[in-house]
Amino acid sequence: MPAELNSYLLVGAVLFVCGVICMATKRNAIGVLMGVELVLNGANVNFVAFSKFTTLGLDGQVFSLFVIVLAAAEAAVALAIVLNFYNNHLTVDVDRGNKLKG
Amino acid sequence: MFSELLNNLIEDTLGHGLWYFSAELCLSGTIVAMLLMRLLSVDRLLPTFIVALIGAAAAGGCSFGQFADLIAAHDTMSVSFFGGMLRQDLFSVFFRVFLSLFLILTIALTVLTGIPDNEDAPDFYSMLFGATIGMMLMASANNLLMLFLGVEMASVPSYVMVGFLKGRKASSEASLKYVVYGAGAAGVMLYGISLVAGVLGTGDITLLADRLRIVAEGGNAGLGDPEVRTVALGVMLVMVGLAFKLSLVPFHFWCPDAFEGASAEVAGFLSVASKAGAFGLLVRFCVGLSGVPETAELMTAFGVGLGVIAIITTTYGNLAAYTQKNLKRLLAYSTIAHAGYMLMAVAAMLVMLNSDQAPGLGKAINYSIGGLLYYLAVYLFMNLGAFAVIALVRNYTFNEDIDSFKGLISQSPALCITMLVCIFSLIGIPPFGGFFAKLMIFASVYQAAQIHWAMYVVLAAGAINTIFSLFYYVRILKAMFLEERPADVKPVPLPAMEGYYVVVLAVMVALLGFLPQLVNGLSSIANEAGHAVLLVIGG
Amino acid sequence: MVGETLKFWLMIAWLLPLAGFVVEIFFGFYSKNPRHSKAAAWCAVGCIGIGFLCSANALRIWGNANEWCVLEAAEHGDPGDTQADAGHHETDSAEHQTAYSGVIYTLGVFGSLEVTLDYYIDSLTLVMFTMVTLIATCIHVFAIGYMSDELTDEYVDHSAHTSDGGHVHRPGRFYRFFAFMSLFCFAMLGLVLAGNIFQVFIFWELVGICSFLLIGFYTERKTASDAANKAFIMNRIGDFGFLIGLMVLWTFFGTFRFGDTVVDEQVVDQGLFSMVHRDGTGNVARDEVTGDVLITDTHGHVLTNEDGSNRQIPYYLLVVIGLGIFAGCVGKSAQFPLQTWLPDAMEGPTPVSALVHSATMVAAGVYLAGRFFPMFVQEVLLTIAYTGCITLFLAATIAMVATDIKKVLAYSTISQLGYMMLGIGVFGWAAGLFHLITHAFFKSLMFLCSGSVIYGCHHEQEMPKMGGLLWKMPITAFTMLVGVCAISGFWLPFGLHFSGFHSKDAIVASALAFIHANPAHFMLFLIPLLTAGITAFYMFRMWFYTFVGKPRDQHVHDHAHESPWVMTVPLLILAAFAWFCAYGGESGHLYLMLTGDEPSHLAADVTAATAGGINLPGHAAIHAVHDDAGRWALIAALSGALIAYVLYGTNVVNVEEIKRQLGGVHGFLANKWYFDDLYDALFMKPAHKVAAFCAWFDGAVFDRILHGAAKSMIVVSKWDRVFDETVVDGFVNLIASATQSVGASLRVVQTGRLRQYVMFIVLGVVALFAVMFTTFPG
Amino acid sequence: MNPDVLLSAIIFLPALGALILAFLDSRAVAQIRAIALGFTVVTFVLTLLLWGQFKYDVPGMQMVVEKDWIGTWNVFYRLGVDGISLPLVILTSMVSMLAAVASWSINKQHKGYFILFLLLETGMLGVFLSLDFFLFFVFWEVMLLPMYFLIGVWGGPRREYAAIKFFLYTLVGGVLMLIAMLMFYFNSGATTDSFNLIELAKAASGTSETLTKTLSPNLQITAFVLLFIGFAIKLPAFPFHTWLPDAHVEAPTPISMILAGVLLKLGGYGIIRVAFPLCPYGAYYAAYALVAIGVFSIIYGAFAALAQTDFKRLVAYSSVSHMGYVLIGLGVWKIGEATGKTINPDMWLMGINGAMFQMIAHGVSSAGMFFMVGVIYDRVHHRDLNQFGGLMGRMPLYSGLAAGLFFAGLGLPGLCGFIGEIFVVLSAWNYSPTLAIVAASGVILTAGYILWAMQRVYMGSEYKGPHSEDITPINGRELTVAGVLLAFAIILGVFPGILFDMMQSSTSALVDSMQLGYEKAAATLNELQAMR
Repeated sequence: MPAELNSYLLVGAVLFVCGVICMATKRNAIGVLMGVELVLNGANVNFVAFSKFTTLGLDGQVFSLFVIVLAAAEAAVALAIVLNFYNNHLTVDVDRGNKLKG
Repeated sequence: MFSELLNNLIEDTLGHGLWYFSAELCLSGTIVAMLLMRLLSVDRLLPTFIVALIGAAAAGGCSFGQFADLIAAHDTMSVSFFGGMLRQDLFSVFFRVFLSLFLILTIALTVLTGIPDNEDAPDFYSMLFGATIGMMLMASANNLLMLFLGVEMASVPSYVMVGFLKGRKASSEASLKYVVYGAGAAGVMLYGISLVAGVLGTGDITLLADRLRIVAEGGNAGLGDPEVRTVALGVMLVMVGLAFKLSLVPFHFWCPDAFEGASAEVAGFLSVASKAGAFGLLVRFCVGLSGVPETAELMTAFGVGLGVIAIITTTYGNLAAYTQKNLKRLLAYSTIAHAGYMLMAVAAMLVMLNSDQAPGLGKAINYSIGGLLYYLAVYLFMNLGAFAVIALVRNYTFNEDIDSFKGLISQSPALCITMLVCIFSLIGIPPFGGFFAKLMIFASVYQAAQIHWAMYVVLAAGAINTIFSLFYYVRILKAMFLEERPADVKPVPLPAMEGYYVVVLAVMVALLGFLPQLVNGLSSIANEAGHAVLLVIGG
Repeated sequence: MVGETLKFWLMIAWLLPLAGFVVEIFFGFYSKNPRHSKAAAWCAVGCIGIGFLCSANALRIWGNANEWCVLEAAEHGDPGDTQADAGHHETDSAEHQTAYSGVIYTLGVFGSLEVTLDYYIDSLTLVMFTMVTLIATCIHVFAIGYMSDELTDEYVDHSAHTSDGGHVHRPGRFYRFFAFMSLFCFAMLGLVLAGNIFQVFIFWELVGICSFLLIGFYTERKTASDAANKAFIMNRIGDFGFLIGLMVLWTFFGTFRFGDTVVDEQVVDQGLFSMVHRDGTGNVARDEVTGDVLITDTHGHVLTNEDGSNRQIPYYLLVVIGLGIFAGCVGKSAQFPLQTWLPDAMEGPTPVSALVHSATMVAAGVYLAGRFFPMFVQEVLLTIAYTGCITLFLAATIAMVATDIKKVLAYSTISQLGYMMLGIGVFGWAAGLFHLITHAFFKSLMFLCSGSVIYGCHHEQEMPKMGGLLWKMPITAFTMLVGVCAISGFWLPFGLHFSGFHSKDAIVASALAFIHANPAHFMLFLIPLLTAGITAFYMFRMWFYTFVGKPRDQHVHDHAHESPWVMTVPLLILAAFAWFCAYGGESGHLYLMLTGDEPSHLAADVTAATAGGINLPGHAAIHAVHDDAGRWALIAALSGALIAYVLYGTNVVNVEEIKRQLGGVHGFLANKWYFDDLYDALFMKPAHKVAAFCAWFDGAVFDRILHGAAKSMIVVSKWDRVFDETVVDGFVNLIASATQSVGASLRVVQTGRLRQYVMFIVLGVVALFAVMFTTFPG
Repeated sequence: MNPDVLLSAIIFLPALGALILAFLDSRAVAQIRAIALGFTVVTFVLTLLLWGQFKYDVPGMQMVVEKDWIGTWNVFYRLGVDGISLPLVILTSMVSMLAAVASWSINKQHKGYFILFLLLETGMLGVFLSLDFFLFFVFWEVMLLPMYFLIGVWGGPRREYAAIKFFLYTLVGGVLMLIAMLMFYFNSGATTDSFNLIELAKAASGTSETLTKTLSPNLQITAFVLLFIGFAIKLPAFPFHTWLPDAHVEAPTPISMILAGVLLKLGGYGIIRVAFPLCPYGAYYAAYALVAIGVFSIIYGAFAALAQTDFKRLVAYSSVSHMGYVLIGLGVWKIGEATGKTINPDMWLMGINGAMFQMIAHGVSSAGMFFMVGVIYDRVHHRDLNQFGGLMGRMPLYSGLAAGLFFAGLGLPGLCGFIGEIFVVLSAWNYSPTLAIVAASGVILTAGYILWAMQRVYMGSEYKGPHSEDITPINGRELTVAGVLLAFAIILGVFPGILFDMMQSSTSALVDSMQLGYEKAAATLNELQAMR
């Protein structure tokens, strides 16, 4: 693999880690969802980079396109669910959702 | 050249692609139809569930047609279509038939229990159908992209269905947890896919092993090689996503909460269908990675690792179920445990497939996948039966706790007998289907144990867990049969239709245990399907 | 042919009481008026009476068939005329067959092994049969009178108390008594007829259970059921030894049969007695290298295994066989150290004591020792002799101080059984069995007399409350006197000696001959001799106590009366036999009949030291000291009787004073040498302790292991907070608490906090990654 | 009757009865009882018919039925009968019939009770008649369901605990057996005969024409241990016995009869039908353990019985003690180191026969004892041994019959218990004198606890417990049950040849094939050693 690839991959990895940390630490549901987006985009960076530097070729681009679309759809559904949560709990603090446990 | 490409594409699509995809198309069409109906207010005249049933039946019919084609052709085939995105073989057809049948049964259950009401029905069924399409895609995925799409497609509607009881706090909480967890897992998986696809330079699952060999050619095929290491990391991250779908420990946390928050019908659907799809995907993924001698050692280790995860999952599921009072939650843990049992089959398959004796073990490997499929088939009926009973009882007692089942035998024997059969089958006691399924899995684990000693541990864990599981299952039986019905619990007067419904499920569970035609037929088809999925690596 | 005929008659005699039992128990229970009918009794008497006639007939047929050769061969004991023939030779003269054996039916066949019910008929069998049926008939008739107060709907048992202090009232159980008696007769006759040692064991147990039923006849009395249990369990201890003997026997000989099965003059199945070959010195044939005992065929040729090696059995195992079988005899015949059950067995009705616990069942031990004699090696015989010697002395001393009339007789029985054992042990085979027969007559007579006394005194058994009954019940008193004289062994002119004189004389003579040959064992002569005196003493003490002197309890005396004829006639018959049955002594018919089938190696007059360092006295040696021994014994008996007369027949000495002077000894004896307490402390208490431990172990340890696994898991999972919250009833609580607690602690993981869940994804990934890179190949 | 039909009819007739009962009105108690009893009686008659068609001189299986069942897994519907299973089949149908009569005392949910009861009978008969390992296992586990409910619903105060304990133990045994089953299946090549018990047995002794492969000697040991634990739990042998006292005590009387009379025999039958012939080397390897466990069970059970104050518990522990003889009889297999031949094979044959006889005898006597405890329990509703007494006077007929049955348990000659015990013990010295002596000492303890119990219950001056007024004489129904059992006890005790003749050719064949199996395994081991 060419050396330049590694720097892209590093960016992707940083995005990924940031996203994961965001998901695990944010109490606000919207913040959590943003973390998800970061993770997905970290992967997207990888795809695009790979498509450029490896035999993956155009497939990588297609991958990232699909991911972007899916991320939007998923975000829509997630936001709807957050809204629903807000309707019931009057908060979007994910820590308040702790009735279901054990 | 472009026209040639286009022509090929059109031929590929129209020639067989559309037929192969007909079940999914039927479902998609039904979704559109249902949504249109509400738009046009036709749903006041024609209840939505009828359209849904027709759609599901059509999908079932198409799947069955494909199935009949395959059986009639007598030769095992495996072709990719839609530009290599999906794969058509007996394995995927098996899942289509399986999922359509399950869809029909679920719709019937929702009709009987009255969830959802007429207003929400198109939405609900759309979600249901969407999720089913996703699961079918998972089972026939031939590309890492389809792997991700399938998972997402199955997951996203599921998030909504879990939160479908809109006014309920628990429901919204469950769906929030599910969506966040699911999204997180999907993200992790996607990152893993990017690594795998990138390093190996292809998205085609069937090529993975070959590419891995090429990648590893320079150095050794161990983890010392940085590229192999990256692939291994990627595979592991993909596994995290699948583990989430399969609710394997330690990625199972969503499962009890989501099941408790969701209605029993949805929980039943999720417990069986999404698991089925995920297992289909897992098998394809694992097969795609296998079959190359250079990586055999690595993949055997992977198989053993899956076996360890299976042990942990089963044990965890069974133990955690002990103290549950909410039946849905209890069954959620039971689902986790059963995922562990089924994972044992995959582990066994991996170990056998990557041993140097693999050519001699052909049948055994088929049978390990066959056992998994058989298990899924039986699991469909027994788990759905159990959830159906819970849903029906809930409709009268407005309660899903084990206490509301006390002394139920005095009021509705049909429900109790069904529950009894399902539970005995879940424990794995003959002559019910669950026993046969479990036997097949143990058998393949035993055979794998001839190759790698660690599988003996898996076998022992499976055996011990059978006994662990006894306690909490029997608690349900005890409540239903051995205790008096408390005075303050509302009676459960069961209408005939509902009784028939559950009894049919119970009868199926029982017949899958000893009716020779059924057991023979299903197990041989399952084995054939197991064979079919291996065709891509020349198995 | 003769064998078949004999078998036919004896089988009738044997099975009739069984039929009687079935009829009595069924008709007794289902007839309209079971409480008042004597039908059961007459049925029982009829069965056993016909049985007697059949046995007598069989005896006649047997005698005619061999032309009474055994009686003619009066001088057959001449030294040197016996060629040392192997084992138990069939007859003393070749042309006369005296022993017949064969198969009744098969219990099971396992390859070459076969377990059957056989018959073995020789002179001993026939004499025993006749004796048992005769005595049993008399006792049955006697019991009709004795048990007649059971003929009521409302029997008041004065010895059994209810919790409110009253007496137990119950319907009479006349028919049941006779049913049990019939069953006993069946079992006893089966024991005598048995043609193999296994069959002996079967009937051995059956007589035991009949004894259990009869001792516990008054089930309402705690003492009775205790005594019954004690009797059975004590016997079982002996049977344990018996069983070990059987096991060894079976393993090494592969057969249980006594005699050879002969078809057309060919031995088709070899019996035990011919498998152990004896040489001229009475020693068994042994392998010269290993020292093991060789197993031979009828003609003394060594048998071989399939692989061609000689069949043999280690000598010590032959000793084990003998000791094992003898252990059974010890239990059954109440020999030391298992003697304690017999006195307690007196809880049964007196006819039972007369039949079961004096004349027949307890003598079965002696009978078996005699029957199995050919298999006994010298060490075993010496053990038998010493056991008998200890027993006869021990029991006699206790009898001296016993006050219950039946207990005196019971100890006397033990003591006399000891004599018989001694006789057999010192090679006086015929003497021991001779005494068995005579003792059966006079002891059953005395028991019946005591029964008559008890009946006449309205169930008073304590001698201190009797006295002066001589003219109140003269027949009883004088028949009893005959019995007392007989057991004491008194001599009368004109050969009218009491039977006991002959038989005891024979035993003492054997003992004397034995110690002449083996001076080291002189106790085997001195103690019996001394005890002969003690016997006379306690017997006359009993007689004087009961029948002469002043009445000590006026109430008892006033109401005493002679018994009705059904009771006195049997007394008279038995008295006649007790006096004269041994007429002629060792030239008399009874003795000759008995010795007709004496194991041949006894006759050889050998004094060379044998395997156990024992010198065998032969017939001639015994004969030589016969007169001396007789004199000594008579002197001892007479002095014993004289002392008894002085102490109890006259008033010259104050008995109480003596008793006080010898308080320690008296207490020791009155407490039966403390055997009961000893056994209680040694066996009963530990057994119950062990039992309690086992039960505790089961509940506490096994279940605790499961529960304990639980506990340990709880300790492991210390982070478990909510364990106690979950109370799930039933089993889960108990056995599953292990897994449950783990399950409960798993709940803690499932916190319900979303962020933690996501955190777990991260942790999971990292953990898996770490695991992968540390364990997977590099 | 055509054997194909006959065997299947015997197995499934009770199940058919259960099906018919399911459609009856649950209030028609009299009809339900009558139909259930009718089906058990017909089944019993059919087993007698089976006996009539049975040929004594055939050493192997007779009336073999072989039908396809689950072809993909080479599972067949194989039935057959030989001298080892026939007596147990007859015992099962007889005890079931008597237990059905005894079930009149059941006083709630009659319909469910009799349905489960009949299903249980089907399961038991199925185990005894099946020749396919898989089928065997299926029937084995089928018994679990009815038994769980029969104890759990109709049992005593601690019924739930007892029921689940029973469930747990049986399931553990079942799982172990399942693993062993897989071992046999795959190591014999997963062919059509790989679940065939007969062919597997032949393969183990090297005489099979269809199966060439089987377990290696070392694997035989593993398989034997797995199977043995599975069967020992049912037997039950120390230390797997603790389910038994609880289950027996809590179960209703008829179910206790079946538990003791039939279910325990399944363990012994499993050993003799499956564990022994399929792994002869394993059996030989573990023989000493078998005998030692048997001996220990005898002594331990007897001591534990001695300490009980609950009448039924006492009888339950007596079962532990009595079934110990079965293990001894089966295990007394001694092979000469030098020759590789069985020493005194006839002794071992006798042990096996004795063990089989002991199973039947115990089936009769313990069923009888449990029934007798049940009779008195129905009247006074307690089982405290210290609160009985004087029943001999109050219920003379009952006490007489009970004495007979208890004596049968005590091992009194002339009754069935004696023959089995004594034959087993007699065969034991050849194997190990020490163990034989300890086993023989059981006779003392047995006499101790049985007589002591009888004394406390039947003798004594008066009844000491509650409900004295309810003590009524035994009724005709109870008399029938007890009478039949006692009659069987006497017949078997006096003419044991009836059974021995039935078993002889089969047990001899077993001994021969075990010897062959050992030789084959020894040869294999030698080869391995030579290769090294």
